[in-house]
This record gives sequence, C-alpha cells and structure tokens, in this order.
Amino acid sequence: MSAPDDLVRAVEATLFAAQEPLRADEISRHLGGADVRAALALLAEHYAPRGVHLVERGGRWHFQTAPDLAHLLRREKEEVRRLSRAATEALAIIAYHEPVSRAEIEAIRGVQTAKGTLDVLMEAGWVRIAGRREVPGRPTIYATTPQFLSHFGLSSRADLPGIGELRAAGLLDPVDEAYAVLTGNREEDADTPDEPGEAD
Amino acid sequence: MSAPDDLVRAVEATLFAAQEPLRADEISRHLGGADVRAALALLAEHYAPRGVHLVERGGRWHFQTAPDLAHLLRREKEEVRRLSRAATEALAIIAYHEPVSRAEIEAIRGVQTAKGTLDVLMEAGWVRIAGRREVPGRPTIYATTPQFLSHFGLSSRADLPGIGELRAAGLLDPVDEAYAVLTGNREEDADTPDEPGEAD
Amino acid sequence: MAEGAEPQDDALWDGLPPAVATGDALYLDLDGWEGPLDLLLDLARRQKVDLRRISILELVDQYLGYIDRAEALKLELAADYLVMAAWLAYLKSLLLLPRDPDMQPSPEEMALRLQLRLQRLGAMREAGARLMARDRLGRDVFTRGAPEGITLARRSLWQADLFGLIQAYGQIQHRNRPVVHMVRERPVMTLDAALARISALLGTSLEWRDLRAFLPPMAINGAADRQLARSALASSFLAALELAKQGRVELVQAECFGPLLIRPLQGARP
Repeated sequence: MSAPDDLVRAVEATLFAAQEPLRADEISRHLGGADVRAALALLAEHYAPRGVHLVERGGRWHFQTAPDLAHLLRREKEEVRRLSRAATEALAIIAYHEPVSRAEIEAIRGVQTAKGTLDVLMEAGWVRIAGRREVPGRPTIYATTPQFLSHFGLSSRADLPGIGELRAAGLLDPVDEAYAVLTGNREEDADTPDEPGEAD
Repeated sequence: MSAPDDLVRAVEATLFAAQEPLRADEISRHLGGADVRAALALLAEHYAPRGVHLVERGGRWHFQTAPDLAHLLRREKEEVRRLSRAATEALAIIAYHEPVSRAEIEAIRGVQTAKGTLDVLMEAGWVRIAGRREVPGRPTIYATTPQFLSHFGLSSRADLPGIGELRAAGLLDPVDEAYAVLTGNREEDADTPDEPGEAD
Repeated sequence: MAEGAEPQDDALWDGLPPAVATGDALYLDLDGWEGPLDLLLDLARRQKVDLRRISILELVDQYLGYIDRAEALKLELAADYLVMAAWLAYLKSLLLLPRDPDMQPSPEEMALRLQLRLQRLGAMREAGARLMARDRLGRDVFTRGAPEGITLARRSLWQADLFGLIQAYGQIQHRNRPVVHMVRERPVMTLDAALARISALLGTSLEWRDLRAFLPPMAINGAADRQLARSALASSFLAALELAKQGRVELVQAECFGPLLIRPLQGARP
C-alpha cells in the first residue's frame, strides 16, 4: 500500500484518538466538512489483515483489536493456593462416595458446605457436575474428574485406601483423643506429645 | 506491504490495547516470551507515514497520533496546562542536569524555588524524587520520569533539545568547574563568598 | 514591557499566588523578573550579543540605572535586588580602579563568574522554551482515546495432597462413627467376695492376724493390680467390720493407722 493521503491520515488519527465511536458525519465535521467515506473504506481495507481492525457498528466507526487476538488482552497470573479444610473434606467425600449431592456431602460432613467450596473444587478441575439425582428436587450430583486422579497420583479411585486401611493407619482416630491418650492423666510419662493419630 | 505475520499483529494489538506505554520485555512476556524487537521495528516503519505513529519513549513503546495532525486534533482536547516560568526552568534544569538538588536548581536560577514549584512537576508526573545526595545535609535529589520523556516526545534524555551542544560548551558544568577550565586555574578553592545569591 | 521578560500570566500554573497587579508599569516589570539574576540576564540580552561577549561594565550600569529609577519612584524593592546592586557597584569600582594584584578573587574573576552564571541561566531558559515547544502528548499528539486495556486475570492454582485428602476423610469417618458407651470392667473386689474370703481363711486359728494377710495375692506391677489391691483392702475392712458386728470376730488396733488385727471370737458359732 502506498503512503496514505492526508485525509486518510487525518481520519485515521481522529478515530484513533476518539474516546467514543464516531459517525462518518461527525468525523467529516471535525475535518472541515471533507467527505470521509472513501477514506473510511480505505482504512477498513488497510487494517483488515492487521492486528487492529477498523469496524463500523450501528453507523459508528472505531478501532478495535482483531477478534482473533482478543485472548491477548487478558493476561493471566497464577497464584498457588492451598485448599481449605472444608474444601478438602468435601473433595474427600466426593472421591469416596461419588456421585454425591451437596445435601449428602453435608450429611456426611455434619456441617453445611458453602456453595463456594464446590466452586473451588470445580475451578481446580477436580470435581465436575455428574448430572442430577432422580429424587424429589432433582439435586445436582458431583463426581471427580480425570484431573483429580492425575493430580493426586491415583490410577483409579480404587487406589484410595479403604476404611480398614485408614483405621490401621490410625487415620480414624480423632486428633485430640489420640493426643489425650499420650499426654493424659495416666501416671506414665506425660511429656511425649507425639504425632497425633499415631498412638494406641 | 504484505500482510503482517502473527507476531507483528499480536504486538500491534497489544500496544493498541495497552493503557500505558510498554517496554519490549513486557510485550515479550505478554506474548509468551517471543522476541518482539524485529516486530516493533517493522511496525514503527509501517506506521511512519500514517496518521498514527509507533514511538519509543524511554524504552517504552506506544502509539500516538502523528504530530503534523496536531491542528486537527487539538481543539476538542483539553489544553495541557501551561507551566509557569519558574516551573519550566526548574523542569529544564532537572532534565538537563539530573539528578539535582533543590539548592543546585536555585544556584542556577539565582532565586529561591517555591516548594509548590517542584510539587507541580511531581504532580504532573514528570519529576520524581531520586534519593538523597550523600553530602552533609543529605539533600533530596530530583530526576525526570518516563512520563516526562513520553510527554515531550523524547526517546531518551540524549534527545533533549541541544543537550549535546550544551554539554560540549560546558554549559551543564557548574560555574566553578567552568571557571577552572577557562582559566586553567587549578588552585582555585571554589570559595567565592563575595558573590551574592549563588551559594546556600 | 522589557524584551525577554515574559508577561505575567494569571493562568500560569505553578501553585503560586498571582502577582498583585497595581497598574504601575515599572513595578510590574520588576515583579515579572525572577530575582536580580533574571533581570541581569534580560539586560544582558538587550546588548544583542552573545552572552560570552557581553560588557559587564555596561550591564552593571544598566542594572544600577534600573534600581535608581525604581527608587526614584519610591518603589519597594526586594532586598536581594538591593544586595545585587551594592555588589555590582562594588564590582564596578574594582574594575575601574587601579587593581590590587594581591586581591582574591580578582575583579576579573568576579566578572567572569557572573558571566558564566548568566550563560547557564540563559541556556536553561532556552532549553525550557524548546522543551515546551515540542510536540507534547495530550496537546499535539494523542494516545488512543479508548484503549481496550489489558486486564490481569488472577488464576488460582489449587494445591492439595493425597495424604491431606485421606486424613480429612479419616476425620470425617471418625466424627460419624456411632458412639457406643461401654463401661469397662474394673478390677474390684466386692464386699461379698471379701466376706467369703475372710470367713474361709479365718478357720479355727485363734491367733491375732493382720487383716492384710487376708488380701488376695496379686502381682505388684501394673495399674490394674494396684487398683484391685486398694479395692480389696477396702472391701476386706468392711467385711471385717461386718463380721465383728455379727459377733464372729474381734478386732484390735493398737494405734491410729496401725495394723488392724483380727481373730475369730471364742465360742462363736463357726
């Protein structure tokens, strides 16, 4: 393309600096009454293959970044965050009992589960909506995803330790009781605050 | 010009969309680490004859309207506030001598500089505090900002009008130094209490 | 208005109060200068020569003339203008009088220094004017009026590990385990057992024997044994009292906390 003429350049600069889309007659008035339609057509053609397009919307012209490059306007910043205790419990329940509804998760946890907790698990990509349970109210049911398995290094859900193994590992002992056994009012040495969940 | 390649388009779109001038490395990071220097050079060349230019100011790139179209665009725009003579001189002294202390500004101007004068320059975003001079009293020293370069259309401080000639003529050197150079008088003790208005 | 002295513009923007306009031209002129050096620079420029070639003597005369006129008009001059006038008058006298070779600094040096200062101020004033005349962003050139902007989206990378997950599940399971209260079997000796044991062991012996000899033998390691021992002692004591009440034994204790001796009562029915 040869160098643009002065009118084209003026239209280009006017639209570039404008804070709002402009109608052709507004541009024309701004530039002393010149006929700007040819210039607009030339500019639109010139910018068509570029990273910025000149577009007309409802009779008003403006520049915008090319639609295929829209993703460039978002810059993502990743922040590593640890899952909260509530979310970890909800995830564990889903993993062991899937598919489960929110009410079922709450029944198992014994406490209410905030909507945001499940959102976090879905945002993390570990939980998905697996449909609805065909009971009154048709509650949404949740299940884990393949990403869940890969994140936790499991080849399948069957890899999750069973209740028997949990008990053998002391993981069914509540933290505070196990601690009391070790440090409580027995006459034995009361000064061994070992790892909770390890004793007995 | 043939259709620009994807990287050129991406750099073009990023700079069009950006609200602030961007350094090449910021653009690069934004675009996944690509080397954008060639793309920037291509774009600057492509836009040179157009109504919008791609310019580099203090290492930061931005699009702006072509200066020769100023008369078309100026009228609807808010007039840039005019600086007082005191503020203009202080700004010039800071730009050509930076970093400088207030006492050094006053030594050149021969008058006290009102506190508000430097505040005005800092409020405009053209001057910043650049630390303290490690001499008795540890005076605050001032320097210009990247916005100063953008506002006045300077690629770098080396672009300051006439700075090369001023430096060659010794006009950026302090009076004492210039005097010593002129007279070849090295045993000069630089103490001239007889001259009013200079020292502080 | 003197050439080179810019007009005072009320619209100027430097945070300073606008100059008081009095209608007196000379007063306004002086007010328009930023101090004596500024006035000197303006006067020097009127010599229409390079600042490096100005005549200092001529400049001094012009400055002093200005000050004289201001005084004739009874204008109040700022002190620094008067100080400069005095210094320039002194400089002029030094330059004109036969020079004292020992004088430091020499009048020539003082004059040269003044000239150097004027050059530097002149250079900066010119530089400032050239800066202001450039194509300025927001006045002559403009950035994009409505940039889309680049938004920074924060994305969370959630972290959790398998152990934490399993442990959490263990805690839930524990919380949910049906709670059963079981009273543990405790190592005690009942009163009935103590009665039976003491009755059997008393037999027909007529010796005084310590009640503790009737306690069941037990290992002495372990909390359970100690608990049983205390229970046995208490029960046996109650049993001894009961047997005494029934008239089957007699009890003797010589001192407080001393051994409690027991023997079958003579003539009691077996």
